[in-house]
Amino acid sequence: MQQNKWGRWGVFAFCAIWFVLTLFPLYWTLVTSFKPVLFVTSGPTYLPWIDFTPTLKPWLDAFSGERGDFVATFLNSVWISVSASLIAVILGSMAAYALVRFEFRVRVLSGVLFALAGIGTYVGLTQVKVGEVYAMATAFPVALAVSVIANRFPLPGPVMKNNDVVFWFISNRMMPPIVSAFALYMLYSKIGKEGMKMIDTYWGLTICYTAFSLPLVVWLMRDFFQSLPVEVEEAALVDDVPRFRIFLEIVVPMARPGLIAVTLITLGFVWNEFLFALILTTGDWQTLPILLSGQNSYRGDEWWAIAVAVMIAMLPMVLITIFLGRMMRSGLMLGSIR
Amino acid sequence: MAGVRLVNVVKKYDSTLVIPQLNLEVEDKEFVVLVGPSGCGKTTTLRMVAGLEEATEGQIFVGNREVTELRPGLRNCSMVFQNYALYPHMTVKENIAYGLKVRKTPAAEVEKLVSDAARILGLTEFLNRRPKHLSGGQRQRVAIGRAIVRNPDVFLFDEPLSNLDAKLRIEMRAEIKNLHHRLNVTMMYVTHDQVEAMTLADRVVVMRDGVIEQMADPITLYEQPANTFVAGFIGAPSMNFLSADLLQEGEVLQLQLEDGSRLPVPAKLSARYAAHSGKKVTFGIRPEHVCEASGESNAKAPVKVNVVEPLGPHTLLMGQVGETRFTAQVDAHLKVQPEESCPIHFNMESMHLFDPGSGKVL
Amino acid sequence: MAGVRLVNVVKKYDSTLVIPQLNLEVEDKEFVVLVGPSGCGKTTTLRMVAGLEEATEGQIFVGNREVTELRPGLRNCSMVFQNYALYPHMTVKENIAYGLKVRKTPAAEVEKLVSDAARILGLTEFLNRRPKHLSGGQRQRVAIGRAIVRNPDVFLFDEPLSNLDAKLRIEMRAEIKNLHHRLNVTMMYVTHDQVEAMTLADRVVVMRDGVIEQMADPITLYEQPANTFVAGFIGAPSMNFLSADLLQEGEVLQLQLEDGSRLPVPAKLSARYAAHSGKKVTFGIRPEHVCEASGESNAKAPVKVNVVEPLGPHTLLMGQVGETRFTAQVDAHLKVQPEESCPIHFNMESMHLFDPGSGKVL
Amino acid sequence: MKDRSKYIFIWPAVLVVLIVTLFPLVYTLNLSFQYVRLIPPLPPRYVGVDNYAKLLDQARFWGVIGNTSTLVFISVGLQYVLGLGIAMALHSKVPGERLFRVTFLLPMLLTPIAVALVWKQIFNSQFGPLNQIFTTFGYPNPPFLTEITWTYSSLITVEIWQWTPFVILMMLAGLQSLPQDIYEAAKLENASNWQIFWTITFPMLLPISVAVIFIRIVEAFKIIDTVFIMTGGGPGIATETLTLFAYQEGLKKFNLGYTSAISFLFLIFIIVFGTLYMALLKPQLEKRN
Amino acid sequence: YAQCKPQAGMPDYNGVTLTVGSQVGPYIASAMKQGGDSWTKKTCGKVNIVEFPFGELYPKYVTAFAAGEDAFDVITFAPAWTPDLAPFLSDMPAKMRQTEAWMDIHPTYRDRLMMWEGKHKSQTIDGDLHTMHYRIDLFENPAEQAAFKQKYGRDLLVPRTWEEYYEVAEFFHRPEKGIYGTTEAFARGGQQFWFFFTHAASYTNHPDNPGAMFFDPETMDAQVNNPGWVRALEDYKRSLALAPPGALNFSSGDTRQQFAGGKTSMNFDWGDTGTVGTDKSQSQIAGSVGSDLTPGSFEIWNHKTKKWDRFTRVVRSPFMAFNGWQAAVPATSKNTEAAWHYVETTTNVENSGIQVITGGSGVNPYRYSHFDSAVWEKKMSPREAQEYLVAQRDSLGADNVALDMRLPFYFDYTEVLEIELTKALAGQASPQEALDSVAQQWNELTDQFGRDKQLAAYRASMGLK
Ligand SMILES: Nc1ncnc2c1ncn2[C@@H]1O[C@H](COP(=O)(O)OP(=O)(O)OP(=O)(O)O)[C@@H](O)[C@H]1O
Ligand SMILES: Nc1ncnc2c1ncn2[C@@H]1O[C@H](COP(=O)(O)OP(=O)(O)OP(=O)(O)O)[C@@H](O)[C@H]1O
Ligand SMILES: [Mg+2]
Ligand SMILES: [Mg+2]
Repeated sequence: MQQNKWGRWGVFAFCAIWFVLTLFPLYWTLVTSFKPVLFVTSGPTYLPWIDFTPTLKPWLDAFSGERGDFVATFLNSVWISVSASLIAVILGSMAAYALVRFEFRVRVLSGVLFALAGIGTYVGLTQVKVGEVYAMATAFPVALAVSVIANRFPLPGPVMKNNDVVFWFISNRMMPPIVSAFALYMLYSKIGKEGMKMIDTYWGLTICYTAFSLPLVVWLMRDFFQSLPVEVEEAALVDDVPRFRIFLEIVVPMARPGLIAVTLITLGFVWNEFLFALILTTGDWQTLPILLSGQNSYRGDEWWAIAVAVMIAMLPMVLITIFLGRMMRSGLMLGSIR
Repeated sequence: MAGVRLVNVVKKYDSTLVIPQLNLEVEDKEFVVLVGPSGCGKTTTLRMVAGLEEATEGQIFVGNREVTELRPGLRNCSMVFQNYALYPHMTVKENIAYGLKVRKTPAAEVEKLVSDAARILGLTEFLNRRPKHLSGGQRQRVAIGRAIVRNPDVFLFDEPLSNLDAKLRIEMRAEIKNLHHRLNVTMMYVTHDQVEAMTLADRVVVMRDGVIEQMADPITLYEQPANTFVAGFIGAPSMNFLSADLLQEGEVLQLQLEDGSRLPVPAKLSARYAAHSGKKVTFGIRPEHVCEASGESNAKAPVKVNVVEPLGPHTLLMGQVGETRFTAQVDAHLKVQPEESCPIHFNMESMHLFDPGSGKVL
Repeated sequence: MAGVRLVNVVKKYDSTLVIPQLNLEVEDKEFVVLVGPSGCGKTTTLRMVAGLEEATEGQIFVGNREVTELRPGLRNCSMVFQNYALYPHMTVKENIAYGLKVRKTPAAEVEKLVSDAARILGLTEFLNRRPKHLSGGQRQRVAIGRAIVRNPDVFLFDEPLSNLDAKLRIEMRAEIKNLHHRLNVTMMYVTHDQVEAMTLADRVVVMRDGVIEQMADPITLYEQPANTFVAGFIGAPSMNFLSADLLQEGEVLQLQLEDGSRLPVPAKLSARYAAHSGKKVTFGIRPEHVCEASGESNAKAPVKVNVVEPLGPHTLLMGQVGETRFTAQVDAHLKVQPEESCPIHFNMESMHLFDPGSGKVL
Repeated sequence: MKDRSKYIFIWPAVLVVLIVTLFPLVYTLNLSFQYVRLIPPLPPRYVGVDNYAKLLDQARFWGVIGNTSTLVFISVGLQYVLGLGIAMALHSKVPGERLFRVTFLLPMLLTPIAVALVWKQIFNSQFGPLNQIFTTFGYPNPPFLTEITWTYSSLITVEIWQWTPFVILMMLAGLQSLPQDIYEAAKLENASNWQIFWTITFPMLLPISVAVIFIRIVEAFKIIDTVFIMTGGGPGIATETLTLFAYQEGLKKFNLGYTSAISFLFLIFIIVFGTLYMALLKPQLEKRN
Repeated sequence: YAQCKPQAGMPDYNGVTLTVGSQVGPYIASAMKQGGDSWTKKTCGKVNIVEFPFGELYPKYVTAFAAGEDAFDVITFAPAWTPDLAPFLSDMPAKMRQTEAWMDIHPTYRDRLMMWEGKHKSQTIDGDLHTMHYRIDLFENPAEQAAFKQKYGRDLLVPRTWEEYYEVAEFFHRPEKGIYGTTEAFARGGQQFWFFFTHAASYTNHPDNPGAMFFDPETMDAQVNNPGWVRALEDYKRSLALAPPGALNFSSGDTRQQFAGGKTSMNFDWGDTGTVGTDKSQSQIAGSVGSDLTPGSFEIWNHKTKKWDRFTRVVRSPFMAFNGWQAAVPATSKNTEAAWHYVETTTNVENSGIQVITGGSGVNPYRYSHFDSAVWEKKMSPREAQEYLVAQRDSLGADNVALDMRLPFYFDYTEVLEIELTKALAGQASPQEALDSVAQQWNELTDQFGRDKQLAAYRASMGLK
């Protein structure tokens, strides 16, 4: 309708302003990465060739390796974030699917039993001089078995349902990461002493990221699965298709837009994570954010170098965003299903 | 090939009792239709047979096998859903073949079965389309095709036509009927459209609140409803119910309506109803069993017309007899205006009498 | 109070032409129903009247006001949507009162209007429920209630009954008809169910591909369809169409069907069709205008029966005359089995003839 | 359905999360009752709830909670308002919507460190572009990162810049799931856009809004990189956040018992907050179920 | 494949790979790499430099040591951390200390900073102290000189005392022209307290009471709130007033850029201002960078007599801010011997000579041989090189050179200081209040960690017996 033409202009202006606000810092970084040092420290300049003479030096510096090994670090980041987010999305969407389609009941009392059995076994084993790691490795499955078996019985006390399970997943993101990271380092270190190197390994970091991405994946994917029509799956059930094939061959294709979006979001989170990467790596598997923060050295902010690092770290994310935007347009939120 | 038997089946959702107790036997190769108002438990019954819902109590048999605890895939039933439930990411061919592939049927056989099914259902030219690009009727046929290729013991249909428009519904109805003839297999069919029930069924099961009200072939259901519920549910427009007193006047049994009109009970029915004379009864008469009264009519009453609905071949008059709503189906050429009063003749051969308390037929 | 007028209205979505050119005049207080197959532009037309869609070209008038450029809120039309479009987060009362509140009607008046509407529609006891907890019919009534309280110039209905079950549909149909009488206001009603169209309309507009095929009162539409499209669309089951040669045999005009059967054209129609003798024509006859042939029938042909559908009062036979599909409505007591051949008598008074090329009536 | 396969679906995820998070949780809980200095190595000793008592008694801790809450609540509030506004603009198919949609998501996917570094440069009181703008309006060299009010505004700006996209993404999804026809119904009632927003859009989006705000608050409470890089917690300790405080105590001083206690208090705080939040909103949410 | 052959007289470290922890390059890391290349050529051992952000280096080392991880063969670190890290470090092999190269190292490093509790624990790889820098073009501009003389009644000279320093700074402070008096680092986490310490050294590093600047070396009572320190803080705040806008958020790197960008007439800083300021690609004032010792004072607080002692000449107390980077070999390393050999190679005369003149290596002079001006003149104008080297050498060799604080639980102490300092700078507390608070908290910390232990450590760090 024509009437609110002015309203539409207002909306457009609002978006345009936000657009400029969003892009300006990125543009600024881009031009800064081509600025000679002198132009960085003498007031703001915006337009290459007009305001200043662009130079490739900061880029050449970055790839010369003297500001850290960008190539190897970049590849580390790629491997780890791709594998961690893929694993997280696979496991997380499986769990999310189960939480949508099945009913779970976890008795609070069996959780208490888990704790008691775990601590009991651990303390008992360490008393008889079993190594810490082995004690833990025994206590964990024992406790798990005890609580799983206990859960079968109609124990008294409150019962947690699917929503509580989801909340449990989410709550794992509530803890400030500082201590978790340190504790995880201690755990990895102990495991390492028993011969399985975890610190500064591909698996050490991947497992950690998988675990901390899972809550988000479960939360987001649950919404997507909830909006899928259940009859389609029932049709397959009646057709004697095993659950797993239903999931893989029917549910996953139907939820594909959602899966892709969640994968990309997870990828973003892992790609950008700093603290765990810092603490759990020493050299071989360092990731980009660490290198990036290193550009902010005690020698002062060398904007041109920082800008290059930011651009390098940003590039894959820009591609991802464009991709994600596409997905959203092509009916991310279903609609095409029926 | 096998019939279906539900024995003392009870279904509760958490604490709400949806099906108090159900006993139902479907013969081998029979076409049974479940009808009933929304929420009466038709879908639930069907889903229990399919194994998509667990029976809280009781047993379910398919053929001679007890399947109560069996998972859906092993019951050898095929189900067609209201929303078709096609796999949106697969072509028609893949949709139909999917179940076979999962069961590792050899490719050549898959090919043959699919093309047979497609031919039967007239889908051959759409085999490579996706559901999105099919019309409602075509989608429905794909869903049926998917059910056919399994060669199941029992076909289950849950309101398969309710998403189609009126014309298509009539066409597909005929196709399903045809299919039953051709495949000669047990079918259970849920609908809340009584026309579908009447046209398709060997036997119709009328349900209300999880209880079977009557189970009979369509004509019986139409002509000899067991109670007011069934009488009102079967037939469109609904049967009219009028309160009346059954009076014995000499030889003649007569119905006195609330507005005072008197209607003689035909002689051949007198014997049946004589025992109830002197009682209050509910008099039931279908709209199609009345017509505009001519001079010689001996069983007539005035209808105050509210709405006139011309349907083409005939016209519906909706109005009141006394204070009670009344619908009459009259000849298309009768000119009546709303607010007029129109004398109506009752075809008393087709009358029904019910007990006003229990609603049971007398 | 006001009629609705569409003058040379054209509607394009991007580049697809949905309505090539439409002229339509709805009288004040008239009940006009738009029917037509899916996608023919009924909804689009209605939405253009409501102002929810802009007309690409042409003008729209409500009463004497041109509203072509006016925003929806100012046109004083109420619309009832196919999916009811109730506000899910509001109670029935809030739903009905919403429009009034928005217009800052004093609270006391809102209260009165809402309770009036609720009474008329039998919603009084549901006023504090949310739409989720209502049945389909109740929801529909809420949607209507919302439309009523505004006291609009024009009511627009977009397939309001298509989500209801058959029984409810019939009931609601009557209620809407009733409403029209009571409120005495212009109504435009979209449906693709021709029964609804026939029963409700003062005039029916039959559309195809954005073009009006015929516009007339229901009986005319049924008895004098302008072309094969309208003839086939109006009436259920559809009219049968058979190819025939119109032959003049002495005094008698005769139709020769493809299987060789000959059907005499009644004398009083001969004059009308005589001009076309010797030509190929399309012979149309409705299923309800045939019956099983008795011995003395002079206009009969054998029908090979495929499906038999007992409907209670009568039975449908679906089969073929020659190679052409044919449906016949016969007496309920006629016993026919599928695959049998059954001689059918044609009630030639009700025959129609069409030009096989253009489909126009002759 | 009794379907055993459900366990195959859920256990892998549960196991991974349990294995990785359980040890840190127990370890941290245990530490929080001890006095542990890693460097130079002193033998740890159990001190009961001393760490907690000390923390609760420490003005700096409360200051830090205040700072963090100020930052979080203001920025999440504004993120929500802006995010919802932008999502609605995008949803209304504003011209250029395709381009906007892609661009608006970008900041969310950038490393917070990078974002902070970039903005620190923009907020440079001398060489930064913002300074230039302020200067042309006659207010040279604003103390963007050195004066309390300015600093909070700057930090909040950055938080908004980076995380509004998340709100946009989620709210857009929410908007897309709203039925279209009720809007048309409301338009026919001649409701103004403003009325439509308050009576329809906002109430219908409430459930997803509640979830989005909650997630944002939980994540925002962990804010560290931005503050650390842009202000280092300054001026003074006026912008020191909980996680920054924990970082100083934990990774600078390796005062691990104390840090663990901070973490647990933090966890308790969030859980209490979450419970209150849900309790307050529950009546609102239940109304529509 | 062909086995690598070590050079004659060098040990064979084929198959050895050393992991060297360092901050993200180029500073220091590139020097370690240069040394590594050289070492590889000589011994066939390999060097893997792993780099971390400076701020994360300490936690990185500490976590590794605490967990007993064998993560590093060589670590590079700040001497301030020596007390914390020393328990985990191996001793320097004696034979490293019997070479000519050893004697070439300036004794301030060799005999004081490389030692902890009587043992040589680490090797200096970078010399660090604060020197002052000024703009020759401004100071020697006749118009400025005249104007200055007219205003203050004395010649415009390079300031020798802090009073002169502030006079000059005030004179050149012209915000409207975009020129400011001076600049220092004021940001928390931006090396602020070293700048403050440089001020404090001038007023509190009493020649008669060595090592009494931070704590009373007898009682371990904190000295930070004595009048000398208060005066230093007042000075430090004065600098803030004469600094460019936003200075409150400056780290040392910013001060360098400000100076090199021609925004200030003076600054003081580590040696980097000299190298950056004279580099045409980074500086607008290349050719005009003058250097000198940081200003001194006539008066120094005597903590024993609780009086200001007045001296007849200006006492210069150059401050060994940060004390320069150190390299050490953790005891957990499996290649201790090779690691020390690598450290020795990296810091030998030849390699460190290269590093010290390589821009961006971050290495500043710490050997006598580094002060050979011929090398420097390749990078700077002769005058700049001359002044730069003199300032560096004289600072290092000054009688009253002040050592930086090194203490166990270093970050506990500095955190308190940083917080209070920032408060004082932001005007939330007066200098006296702020420093009183620091002193009180320092004393509490000392008590908490054990006064005797801390005292012993402090005395060791100050080279007191
Ligand atoms: N999952 C469920 N949880 C609780 N109640 C349910 C559930 N599914 C169905 N019901 C209830 O069980 C009753 C029977 O439902 P069912 O779907 O079998 O009805 P129906 O006869 O198929 O109705 P319709 O014609 O509307 O499809 C209804 O009252 C319904 O509300
Ligand atoms: N927003 C749109 N963009 C493009 N084409 C549209 C749009 N809306 C409707 N159409 C097309 O316009 C034509 C008429 O649509 P309309 O909805 O008016 O049909 P209808 O007669 O109401 O059909 P139905 O009975 O299925 O509701 C259809 O071919 C449809 O595909
Ligand atoms: Mg159902
Ligand atoms: Mg429509």
